Amino acid sequence: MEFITLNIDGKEVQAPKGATVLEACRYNDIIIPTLCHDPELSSPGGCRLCVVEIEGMRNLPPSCVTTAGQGMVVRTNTATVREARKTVLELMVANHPLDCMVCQKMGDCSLAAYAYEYEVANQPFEGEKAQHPIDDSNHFIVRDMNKCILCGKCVRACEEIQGRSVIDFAYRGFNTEVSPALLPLGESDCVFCGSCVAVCPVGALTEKNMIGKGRPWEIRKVKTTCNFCGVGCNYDLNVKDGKVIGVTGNETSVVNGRHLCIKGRFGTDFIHSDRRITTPLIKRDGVFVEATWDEALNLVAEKLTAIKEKYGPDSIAGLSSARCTNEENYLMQKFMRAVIGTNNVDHCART
Amino acid sequence: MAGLATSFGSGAMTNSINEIPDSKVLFVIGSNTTEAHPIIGAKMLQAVRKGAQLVVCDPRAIELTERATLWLRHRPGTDVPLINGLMHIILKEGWQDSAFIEARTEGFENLRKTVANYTPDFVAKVTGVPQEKLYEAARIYATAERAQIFYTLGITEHTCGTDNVMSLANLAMLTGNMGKENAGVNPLRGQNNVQGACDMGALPNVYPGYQSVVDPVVHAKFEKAWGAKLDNKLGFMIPDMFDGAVEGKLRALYDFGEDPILTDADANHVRKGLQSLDFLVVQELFMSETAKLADVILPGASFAEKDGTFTNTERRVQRVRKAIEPLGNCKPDWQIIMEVANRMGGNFNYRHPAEIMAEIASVTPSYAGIDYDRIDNDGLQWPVPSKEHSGTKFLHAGKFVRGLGLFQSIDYELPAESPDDEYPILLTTGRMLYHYGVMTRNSKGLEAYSPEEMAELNPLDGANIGVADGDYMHVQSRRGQLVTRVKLTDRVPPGVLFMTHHFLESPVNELTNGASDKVTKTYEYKICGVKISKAEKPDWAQGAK
Amino acid sequence: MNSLMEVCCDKCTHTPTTPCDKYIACRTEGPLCHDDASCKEKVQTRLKQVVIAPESGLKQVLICAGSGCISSGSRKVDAALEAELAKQGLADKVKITVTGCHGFCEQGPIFIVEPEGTFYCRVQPEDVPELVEKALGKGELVDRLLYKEPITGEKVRHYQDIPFYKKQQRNVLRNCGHIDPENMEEYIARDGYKGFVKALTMSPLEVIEDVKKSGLRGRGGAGFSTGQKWEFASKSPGDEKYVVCNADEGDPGAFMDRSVLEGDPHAVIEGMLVAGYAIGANNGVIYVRAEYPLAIKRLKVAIDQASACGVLGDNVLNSGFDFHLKIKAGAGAFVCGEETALMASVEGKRGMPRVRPPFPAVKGLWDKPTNINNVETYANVPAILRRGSEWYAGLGTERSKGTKVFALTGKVNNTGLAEVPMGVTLREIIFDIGGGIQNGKEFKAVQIGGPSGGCLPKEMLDLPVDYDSLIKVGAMVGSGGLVTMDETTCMVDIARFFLNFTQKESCGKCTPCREGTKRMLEILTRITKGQGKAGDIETLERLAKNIQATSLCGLGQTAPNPILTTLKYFRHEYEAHINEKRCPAGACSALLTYRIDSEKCVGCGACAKACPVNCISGELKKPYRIDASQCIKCGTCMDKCKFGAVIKG
Amino acid sequence: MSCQCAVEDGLQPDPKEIKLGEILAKYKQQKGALIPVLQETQEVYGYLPAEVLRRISFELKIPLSKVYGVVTFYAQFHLNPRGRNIVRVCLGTACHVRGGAKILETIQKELGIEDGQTSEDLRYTLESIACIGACGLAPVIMVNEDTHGRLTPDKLGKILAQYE
Repeated sequence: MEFITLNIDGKEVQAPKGATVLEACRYNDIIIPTLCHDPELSSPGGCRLCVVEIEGMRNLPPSCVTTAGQGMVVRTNTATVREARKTVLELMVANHPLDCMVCQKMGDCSLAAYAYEYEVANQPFEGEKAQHPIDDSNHFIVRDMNKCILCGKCVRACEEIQGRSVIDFAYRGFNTEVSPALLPLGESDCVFCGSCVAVCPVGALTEKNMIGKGRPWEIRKVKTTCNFCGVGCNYDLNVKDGKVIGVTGNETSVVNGRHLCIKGRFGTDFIHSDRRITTPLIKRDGVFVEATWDEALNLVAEKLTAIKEKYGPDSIAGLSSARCTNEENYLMQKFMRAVIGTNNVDHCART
Repeated sequence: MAGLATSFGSGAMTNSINEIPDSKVLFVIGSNTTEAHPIIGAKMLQAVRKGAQLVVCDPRAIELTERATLWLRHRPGTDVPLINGLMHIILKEGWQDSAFIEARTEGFENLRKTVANYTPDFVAKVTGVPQEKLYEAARIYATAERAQIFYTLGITEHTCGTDNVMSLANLAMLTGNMGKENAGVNPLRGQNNVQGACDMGALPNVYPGYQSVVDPVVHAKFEKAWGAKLDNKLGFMIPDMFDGAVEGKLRALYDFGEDPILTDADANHVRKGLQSLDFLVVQELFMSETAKLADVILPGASFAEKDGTFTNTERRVQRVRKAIEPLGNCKPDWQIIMEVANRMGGNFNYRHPAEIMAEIASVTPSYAGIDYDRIDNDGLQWPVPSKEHSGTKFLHAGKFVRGLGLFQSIDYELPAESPDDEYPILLTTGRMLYHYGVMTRNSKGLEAYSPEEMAELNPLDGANIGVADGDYMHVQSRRGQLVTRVKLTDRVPPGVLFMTHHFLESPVNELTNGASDKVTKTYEYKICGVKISKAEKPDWAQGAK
Repeated sequence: MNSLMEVCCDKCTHTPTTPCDKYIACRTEGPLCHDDASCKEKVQTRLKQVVIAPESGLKQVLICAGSGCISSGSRKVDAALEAELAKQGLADKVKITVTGCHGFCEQGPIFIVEPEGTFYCRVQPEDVPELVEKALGKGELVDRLLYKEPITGEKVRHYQDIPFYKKQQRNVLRNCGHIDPENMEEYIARDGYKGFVKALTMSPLEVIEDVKKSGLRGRGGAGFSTGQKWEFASKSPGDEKYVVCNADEGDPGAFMDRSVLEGDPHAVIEGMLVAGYAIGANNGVIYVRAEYPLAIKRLKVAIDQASACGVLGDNVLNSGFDFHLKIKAGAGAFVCGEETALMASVEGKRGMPRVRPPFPAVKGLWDKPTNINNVETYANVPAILRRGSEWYAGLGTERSKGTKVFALTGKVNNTGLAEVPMGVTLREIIFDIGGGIQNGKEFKAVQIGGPSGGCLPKEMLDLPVDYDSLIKVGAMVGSGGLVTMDETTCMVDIARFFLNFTQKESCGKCTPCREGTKRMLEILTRITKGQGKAGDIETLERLAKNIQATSLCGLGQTAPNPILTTLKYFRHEYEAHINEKRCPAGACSALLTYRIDSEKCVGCGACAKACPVNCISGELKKPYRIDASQCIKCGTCMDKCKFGAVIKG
Repeated sequence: MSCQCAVEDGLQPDPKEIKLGEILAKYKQQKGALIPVLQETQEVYGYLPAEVLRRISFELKIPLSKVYGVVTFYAQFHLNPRGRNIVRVCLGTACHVRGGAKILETIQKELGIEDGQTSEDLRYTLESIACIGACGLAPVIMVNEDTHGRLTPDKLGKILAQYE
């Protein structure tokens, strides 16, 4: 990799050639606030929060879309820059509901975090606020466009990650909103992958199943592998009080990043289904009766032993499962082969 | 899998998922990827967005066909003539990679002779694909610098499934699209751990790592490793099990969480087999159709309640982590098996799945370098022959696993059952986005969103039997019958009915044919004949919108 | 021969498929490929019919059919004229030419009799018989229809003697009002396409060098060097390039591009041809506002005619150069005047600007290298080629060369288009050409450069109008709108008006423009309603400064200019609104009170009858009074009172 | 996507739909065709009905959200039926300083509708517009294609009455 040298905040630093000023800053652990930027998506340079001063350039260029140049002199933290950023944040806050205490995003909201950092006043400007009805038309995603800061990450995720473009910007100027065409999301072509929710920096898009279920600081996240199809997406199970309350993407997932499909993101509530069998059952006179583990396991061992003795090991077969873990499949076949003594083991799809 | 194993020496996906977005040509056949493997489907769409050419072969109009550069709408069951036809054109135009064929393959002359008969004219007639589209597809695929093939059950779930797979292997080898990034043959595995279950030897012919049970060296190795006397003949495959049960050869079955009544073809035959058993143990989360027939049900734990690993379709072994304690009295499945084994004289003493993985690594060369520490973050793609090895992104680089790639000469065979006068409609089955297998019916959100089967039928066929969009109809095959709701759509051509296997109220495998592939014994889920007629709204649907 | 565009005889082989490189010169000097006296005769005879020579004894009437004159009824005038000429047997003697805009819309419909150049204005159909009889038949003057100088009251006979025209130097507008824009032969007869033919004899790099030397700068906004812009596009690697004409003239108060498109469309086409040749582009797009249907129509006609004779298309004039031109109609978004937004719109997307760099010269339309200039810029190009870059560079000032068209509107006597050399003063434009302020009121300010420009006070009247002088005082040439204001115009209200415009036209992509213009507008609106608070001015200044510094495109970056300049030059008006709840100009209705001067009131009751809220009462023949608590300040009473008895303040 | 086209239902094909088909056929192969297609379609229908947008999206292979985004971005496009006569009041700078606001106010009163609204009998749609470019005649309005300049409030009634 080729490197260039530039001066950021008075220090000579190196950055990979071709990097943006933002990337150069991050490469050198210099913090720049961003809202519309996402390393996985294209950069529109729209929120203007990441502005910096660059010698020889007019105005305050946004670092996310300005290419770092050899010898460039960049200042990221001057009074001018801080005031510009604060103004941008004030303008966003002025058009944002301040119901943070009941917002699902509380504790995980980028706008709130930056507003706090830049000491934005509570009601910076009086005036009109966006008035959109909340789109609650589907089972999975709640869209509260009054909280939207129009960073457009959801629009780009839908287009660039999902390849679908179910949502886009509609109207213009102060009336701009992110919207599916003509109808609420529930009646659109949305496939509810939730990638839009995954990238939303504020409370505009939230997972319906998680509303009211827990605050970020109460939740333990456990990274695991999805148990549906063969793609092998990783994600975080969100656990509170010993219960899985939902799923969120985990950007360290090598196959899928933060992105999931409807089943992975919204389908894991089967774990706590009241239809789960939670105790061993033995069928007596055609009816299942609850049993202890010892009763059930002893019965299984006795029956299988008897059949093996009477008809030989090949009269017993094991139907393993493509849904279970490697370790379990290994034990299953080892059990059939080493304990029962047969190669009668197979599982569903052997394609 | 057997098909690719024969051609290449290994049956797994040759390339990696994250190669897809940067691919230039994607050739997708028999795979409704955006619904069955949504994240891979999305990556295909990303590639298209970046300018990749996408060729899709599918009898049904699916999301991918809408986005494709070229859509070949071939008749169900005509994959072999279609692929042979493409190879015919490639050879005729001189688009083959002769250097690759020369250096890396054998059996080319046989192939050449066979495909010589598959003239564009003949292939167009058999498949229903116009000749110019055949030419265009052959050109796009063969003249690309690199091209990848993707397929799923639309290719394999046929009586000629192995033939279909080997045809695709032929196509890839013919054009040298093998053994490098963005070029290969990629079966997308259905379930989360179907790759792992195969890798672990949950198959009647191989031990873990595809080591043959009839190979004396292997046999000796495992007898030593496990300290037990092992059988050295092939075991039953699934269809054999149900046949054997009906015949009385099989007396007991230990079912580890599968629901063959709903998911295997010809459900009545399966049910009959299960009912013939002396003893049926089912380890399950839910009261499945199969569990209802059990003598004992052992409550397993869901993936959130246990530690372990899954191996995904690109051979990546990844961690499953315990997030919560097992519900109620449930136990992780590995513990249950262990306890049963130990009650029958086994000596299974694992305190944690990590210890099982250590044993797996010790007996499985392709997993030799895997342990929980190493796979903690990103997993590892097998083969991982040693602790120092960083895994394998794509297979067959420089050399096929079997040495030379083997061209197979494949001829077209008719499906086991084609539509006829009595059963005039061709039933084909598949998956949909909103459910997975039969388990997601227990997710409240998904169930509310997609509560019942919506069988896809062409409006012309709908008009013939007088059903409107949203009506119910009766579907009958030689093996069984059901009632389903109907969606009239030109996604399916006239004469074809499409259903999924997610809904027990409309159990499609009551209808499907139990005939199976001669090698893998995979059922022919994709083709059978049925007849249809209008039905009243059934009792189970009274709550439906 | 009925048109110069016809071939003289069979020997002429020029067609779009077998083009001849001498085609243009051949139209006026021909034939050039063969010697034939009768052919020459035919061409010269036709030429005299196209450009009426004084000795011919023929007369020509130029009737303006620009949008302004059409709405004043000019199409009825030319219909009447045609009928009347036939009636009086003069049809053979008089040629009617329906022209584009003369730029003196105030006086429309305009009716000029050539070759002597007598200027009649505000002509209505009922005036036609008299004009035909006297002016065309007998060669007499129709005095009552002559232009009357507003200040002196003097009648002016000749077009060129009218002060409005006298001080102008018409280069871009030279054909506007003088030719039939829907007839290509008239353009060619007046040296049309000769600049392009000249360019074809040069190498593309020489053409660029020439344009650079001329000093021409973009006429649409920031005033970037046109030659340099072409050079960037020329050097940018790419097999496919585009030339785009920005005809999305959206600044309220500017209409010069419209007049050029309606009056002389071939000049724009010729300029684009030269640009295409220079940078190596084979395709051009003209993006025209949808609100300009007539311009679109005339452009279409011009493109069709140019294509039909092989001036557009493949292998233009046998030069080996292909050039195809398309029109794209805008769909109603001011921001599409920004070049990146314009290209997004041509591509069928939302017209949202994108970050530059990459500049269009590198990555423009369809991601290909693209040169984009506006209408007036392209229209300057033919003369630069034809008359030479030295000639052009001799006009104007050191750093602002050539002439610029200004649209003079507002409270000025002569509204219309004024083309002057760069560097003349505001005073010359507003007072000498514009004839001063209407109704004897006092000049207060001029908004120059549209919503992105600034408001300049009377102290600035002697400022030379050029790119750099204006930037220094916080305004800009922009597209060249000059809106004059008198003492009755409130400067806070003007700032509010411009902010209302930019706020409505903000695309919404970047935060400062989308949210910030809204907040500034709200504050200004409050101030004009008498609800201003201490601190409002400071808030406006802080917002303005940060919006300028952080907005994505020119629309946002310049949106605060009207506020900043009015604050700079008229801060006391803001203070009066906020602190004293008073509008010094008497324009902000919320801050006004209406009362009736009992001295002047005759008690006719007209005001009371007209009052929509019935808050005026009184007895007939006695002074009426207004109940201020009920008054909605609509001003109807004041309009109705014939005695000037209603006073606001 | 299932197509419920009129021919299948055995109904007379709608002449507007035929026209739309022609427009789509003309532009289908051109890049950047969306805006001209919408413009010509609006000429046919008077506005842009939802089902028409769906068809345009499908035929041009442009996601519906993007079509919708474009339609709502540009002032020229309308999602609801419009009046037979479109009254556009210029509020450009020149008109503003010469009393454009008053003209708008008067027309609003005259027609009983606000800026952007359509009268119930679909006779008029009233809009304000940034600048018509006829500043020399300020204040100006446009009714359909006709420009009326040098207006005063009392002239308006007569002008509007001309348009049925």
